[in-house]
Amino acid sequence: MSELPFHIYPLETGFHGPKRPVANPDLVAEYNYANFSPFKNSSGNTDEYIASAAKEIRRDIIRSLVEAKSGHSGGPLGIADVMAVLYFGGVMNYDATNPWLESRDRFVLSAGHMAPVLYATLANAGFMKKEELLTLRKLNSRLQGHPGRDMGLPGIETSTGSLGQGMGIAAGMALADKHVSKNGRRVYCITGDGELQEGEIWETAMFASHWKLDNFCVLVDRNHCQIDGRNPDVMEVDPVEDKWKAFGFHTIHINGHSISEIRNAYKEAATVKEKPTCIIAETYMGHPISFMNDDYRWHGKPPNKDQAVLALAELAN
Amino acid sequence: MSELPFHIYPLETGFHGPKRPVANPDLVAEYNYANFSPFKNSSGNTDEYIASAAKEIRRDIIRSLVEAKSGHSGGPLGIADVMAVLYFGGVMNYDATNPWLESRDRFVLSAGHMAPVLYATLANAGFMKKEELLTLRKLNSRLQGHPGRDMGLPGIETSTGSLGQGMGIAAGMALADKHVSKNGRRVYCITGDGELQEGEIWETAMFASHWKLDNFCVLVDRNHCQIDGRNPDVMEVDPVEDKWKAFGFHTIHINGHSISEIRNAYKEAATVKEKPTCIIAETYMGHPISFMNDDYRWHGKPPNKDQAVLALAELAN
Amino acid sequence: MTKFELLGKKATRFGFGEGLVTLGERYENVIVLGGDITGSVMTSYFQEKFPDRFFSTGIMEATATLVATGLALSGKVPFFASYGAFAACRNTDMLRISVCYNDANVKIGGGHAGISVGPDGATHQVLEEIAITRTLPNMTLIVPCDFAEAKKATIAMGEFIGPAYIRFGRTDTPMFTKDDTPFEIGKARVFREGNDVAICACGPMVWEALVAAEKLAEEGIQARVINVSTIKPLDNETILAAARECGAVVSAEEHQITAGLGGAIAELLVKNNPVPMEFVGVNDKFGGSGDPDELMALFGLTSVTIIESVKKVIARKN
Amino acid sequence: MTKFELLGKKATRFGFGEGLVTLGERYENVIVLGGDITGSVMTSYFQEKFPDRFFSTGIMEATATLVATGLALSGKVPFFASYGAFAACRNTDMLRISVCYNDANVKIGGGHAGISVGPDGATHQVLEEIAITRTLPNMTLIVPCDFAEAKKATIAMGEFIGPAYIRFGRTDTPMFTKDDTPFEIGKARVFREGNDVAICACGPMVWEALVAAEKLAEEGIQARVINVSTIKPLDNETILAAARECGAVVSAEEHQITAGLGGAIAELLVKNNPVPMEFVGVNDKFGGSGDPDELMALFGLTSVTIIESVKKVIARKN
Ligand SMILES: Cc1ncc(C[n+]2csc(CCOP(=O)(O)OP(=O)(O)O)c2C)c(N)n1
Ligand SMILES: Cc1ncc(C[n+]2csc(CCOP(=O)(O)OP(=O)(O)O)c2C)c(N)n1
Ligand SMILES: [Mg+2]
Ligand SMILES: [Mg+2]
Repeated sequence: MSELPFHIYPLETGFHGPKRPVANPDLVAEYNYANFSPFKNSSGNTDEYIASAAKEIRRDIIRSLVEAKSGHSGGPLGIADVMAVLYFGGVMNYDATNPWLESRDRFVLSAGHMAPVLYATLANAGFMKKEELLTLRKLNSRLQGHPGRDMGLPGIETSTGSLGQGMGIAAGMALADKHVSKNGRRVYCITGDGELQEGEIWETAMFASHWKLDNFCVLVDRNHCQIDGRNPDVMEVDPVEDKWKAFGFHTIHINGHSISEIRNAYKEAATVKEKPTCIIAETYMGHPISFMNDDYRWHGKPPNKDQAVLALAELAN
Repeated sequence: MSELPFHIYPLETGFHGPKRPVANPDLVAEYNYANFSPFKNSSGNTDEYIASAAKEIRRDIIRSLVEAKSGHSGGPLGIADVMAVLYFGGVMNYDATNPWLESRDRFVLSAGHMAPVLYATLANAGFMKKEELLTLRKLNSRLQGHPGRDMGLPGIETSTGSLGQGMGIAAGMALADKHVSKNGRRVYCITGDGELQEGEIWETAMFASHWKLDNFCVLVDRNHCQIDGRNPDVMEVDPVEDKWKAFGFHTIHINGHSISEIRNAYKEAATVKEKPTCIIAETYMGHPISFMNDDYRWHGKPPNKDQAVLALAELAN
Repeated sequence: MTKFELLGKKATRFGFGEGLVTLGERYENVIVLGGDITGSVMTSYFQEKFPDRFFSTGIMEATATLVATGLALSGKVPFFASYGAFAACRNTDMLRISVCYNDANVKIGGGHAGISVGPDGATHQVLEEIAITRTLPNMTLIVPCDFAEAKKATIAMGEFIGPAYIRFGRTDTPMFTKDDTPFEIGKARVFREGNDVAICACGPMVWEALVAAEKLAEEGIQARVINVSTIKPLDNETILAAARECGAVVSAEEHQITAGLGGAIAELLVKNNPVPMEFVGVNDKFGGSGDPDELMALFGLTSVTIIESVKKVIARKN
Repeated sequence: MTKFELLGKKATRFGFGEGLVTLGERYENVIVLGGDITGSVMTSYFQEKFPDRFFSTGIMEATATLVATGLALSGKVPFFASYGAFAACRNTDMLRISVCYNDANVKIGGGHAGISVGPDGATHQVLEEIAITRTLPNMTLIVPCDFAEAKKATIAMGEFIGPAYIRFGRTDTPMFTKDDTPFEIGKARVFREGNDVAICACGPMVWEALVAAEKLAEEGIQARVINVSTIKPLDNETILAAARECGAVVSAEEHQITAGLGGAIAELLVKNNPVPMEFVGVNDKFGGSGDPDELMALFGLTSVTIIESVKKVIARKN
């Protein structure tokens, strides 16, 4: 018996015309991107090291968004600490120099609109040149408004952008790893809390616990905000933890801006057997930028030039 | 400010050609349908009276299915006691002689494949001549395989058959009644337990509790069976009650074959404020027919002639 | 016939939003359901004026469609709006069985139509929902050409009884129809006379067609421009008359050419009067990020492509 | 060319089920997802032989499609099958964004196609999914004509890389192709020669077309019968050759005539060689309960209607 051939990564069917966008050279110089060397991924890294990575991720989110002139600020800034732990705290197993390595753990950003934080994290991990961040949302950029697998960007495992879908794809990957390939890979997924209103989230939760996917770890970005307002004003999602418990998940409720709590949560998740884990991370949208923090109106807005200057100043070491 | 005109009931667009099917006259005679007089709907009815109605509903399910030669036996037989209480225990407010009366409570069978029990109940309540039950699933019958509003059958509020949809429609009716018309109408809905695997059930649950639809009462036919087997062998749905609680419902867990427990549950539901209610009714698929009881293989099968004779014998007073 | 002039630019979604307000003022049983992008599909206008008749559903397009069905079956006239990618694709089964099979008086607004959405990229640029909605029995499908028509169409679909879907865009596009420009569900309008070729367009492509026609006139080609703002039911009479009198047709839509407006017209033509036809639209591809104008040019959704197609199809006239 | 004979009757769903088993025997990375109707869409065959590679999803067609996507992105070749009403409509957004935009190697089996489903009624009789799936970029759409072809098509779609959807039926329909009848994705086959008219059919309507052709031959009309078993990508060459040589086309499908196989052919014809065409299919209506033969006759999905349409279209030749 043989294996059917398949071609998965990288896929490069998405280019609409030959020209790729180029980053503004003045900004590349200003941000000193040329001399940047990637952060390391190790469980030995100190919380301070990871916090510094998170700060740099946030700076890059601001830089890419102000240049893009459209896109989502709030969610990406709020989840930066979690992303820093995933990629630089030794949680996820990957090799940025060999991005499609079979043995890599998988990461799926189910809330695809948070793409800027994923791109910034990948750049800071060395999956791409940092200057490419300045092509966000431009024609033919590998950095699409929502992650597009068709652009072949290393580290993008799947297209997302329609809420509620990424988690199901991630569960499918976890199923393949645990019950088919039995390869020990783990699958990490991040969803928004407004995203929990989509029924596919609960279908997938039921599916993942039925199949005992203990290699599957979902983190909910619990910022209590969505586009039209705070969750309870749009559609109440609480009690969030009870829901996940009732759907068979092991749950961990943490402060999503505490590097140590995030690290411990992912450590704990890795030890849970026969159950998938859901980490509910309390965050603030737009954190820690003073004029964005906990304000839903920053869900889908980029900073303008002045706001970017202020934000970057607040993020200076 | 005026009201936009609308035409809702009855809709009669579904007939494919003029001829309506006719019931087999021998059977009409054999079942003595001509002399039948409908059961009454009253909270004063005794449990025995309601039980006798349930038994007659079950007989009619068998009679219509054996004549149809296709259709679902298990679910309909299992939920007959609940249907009898709804229609003959004074729970639902309706007038079979004036079926589209504005003030009527609404009933939605979300698990549309259970249509035979709905038709049998409606006939026993006087919404149609009993002999029409013998036209089930035949060309141009008002008794479609799954409820079809386009056939204009009195008592059919909406088409159902795609699992997970009816409950959302019912919630929309409850929203109209509680928050728009403020008319005091109540909306009753029945779902299957396999149906709980569809995400729209949980979307609707979240929606109904967000809008505090205390005029909305869902009953889950908890027979632990679906087409391919028992729920846990196909897709685990437990802990069912925890799920509904976590989604903001008042829950009542009962024996779905105890007339008194069903009556009390619906009484309790009517008193709950600011929350929708979910009654989890433990039932047996195919109950009480000896060779069907609790056997998932009867989900979608009709009895053959011999089996029908046996079943009707078991259901004789 | 008076020539259409450019009156400025405004997205069709604003016409939808204003139309809802007019309906709300006129009729007490008009209800709006919001899907957490109310400020983007402009149901926010209705929400501000009629908070008691606006209900937030959160992000659950399938259930919002079902709730709308329940409202309709209770005598209300519910509108649910989201991006077309979710208002036509996330809830297709609901549209088919609960809305259309029920023949329920549900109105769906689908925004972010086409690649003119821009930087959000392919996921949000819906190019398939004309095909999806027009194949459903009992469905009425409207694609207004500009702001003013979007407003009229929204009011008309509310006053009309039956399932209906309206498609509108995110980006500001030319305004060229006026308050007195007639609109009627099921009626396609000739916006420019001509007998050499008929350009049947919908949405913002109608303006592109008018621009193309002007340029073609300079070369002595008189193009008839038809605004097919109702795609289902299609105005067979007007389109067949054009086919008969012009002998060639070009369709133009911000949608896959597979099974869209062009497909509807092709079905009509071969069944009644087979004349050569060319299709302007997206050629079986997904969109991508970029700014709207760049994308429209790159995907060939401009007067330039229409002109090329017109010349191609005229050359094919025996 | 050898004449096709009736070899008995068997539903195409059994061919799908057997094809899956063959794939399972050949390839260890073929996976099947069951949606609680496995005994009806015949994924039960695979389940019995390869329980370790069969995963039950319960009743959640949207998520099953997403899980299949995840499996595909992990190097598996997943098949998910349900009734077409749910395998193409309940998960349309998932097919569009997760499967097709991802270009994920996901295979969907859609059963209970058409009104030949019978007594279950309209909800289960899907007549719209050809339109829905063919408008999606990157999608391949196969509609086998009988049991043997369904088996070949299933194996072929497994061995081919890319998103694919196969449509099959519940009710026993004529078997007439043999193990050695060639099948190739993207290739339409001429099943009967003739130059007076071309009947382009898919699914069980191919047999009806062959029956119609025999009757027409008695009246001196030689109809070419083409089995269009791949609707996307369409075999333009074979169909255009038929249009050129026959000068008239009739489409026959157990689907809405709006945007279905007929629509795909109409789009091809007007763009290349506009010839008269007639459509045999369901005319923008929902189905209903009844037994399959009654329904097929009532909805005009028989050789009788094909014969009428052939005469109509021949009369329309220049
Ligand atoms: C299926 C679907 N519906 C609607 C949208 C539009 N949308 C994008 S983000 C968003 C809000 C999501 O809220 P949440 O998950 O809490 O993310 P946050 O606002 O916190 O970043 C919505 C409605 C979408 N992308 N997909
Ligand atoms: C959306 C959808 N998917 C699949 C089906 C096919 N189907 C009909 S009934 C059924 C099983 C439902 O199980 P449950 O709700 O427990 O009903 P029961 O078997 O107990 O009668 C399925 C899968 C359907 N009708 N709708
Ligand atoms: Mg949020
Ligand atoms: Mg059950």
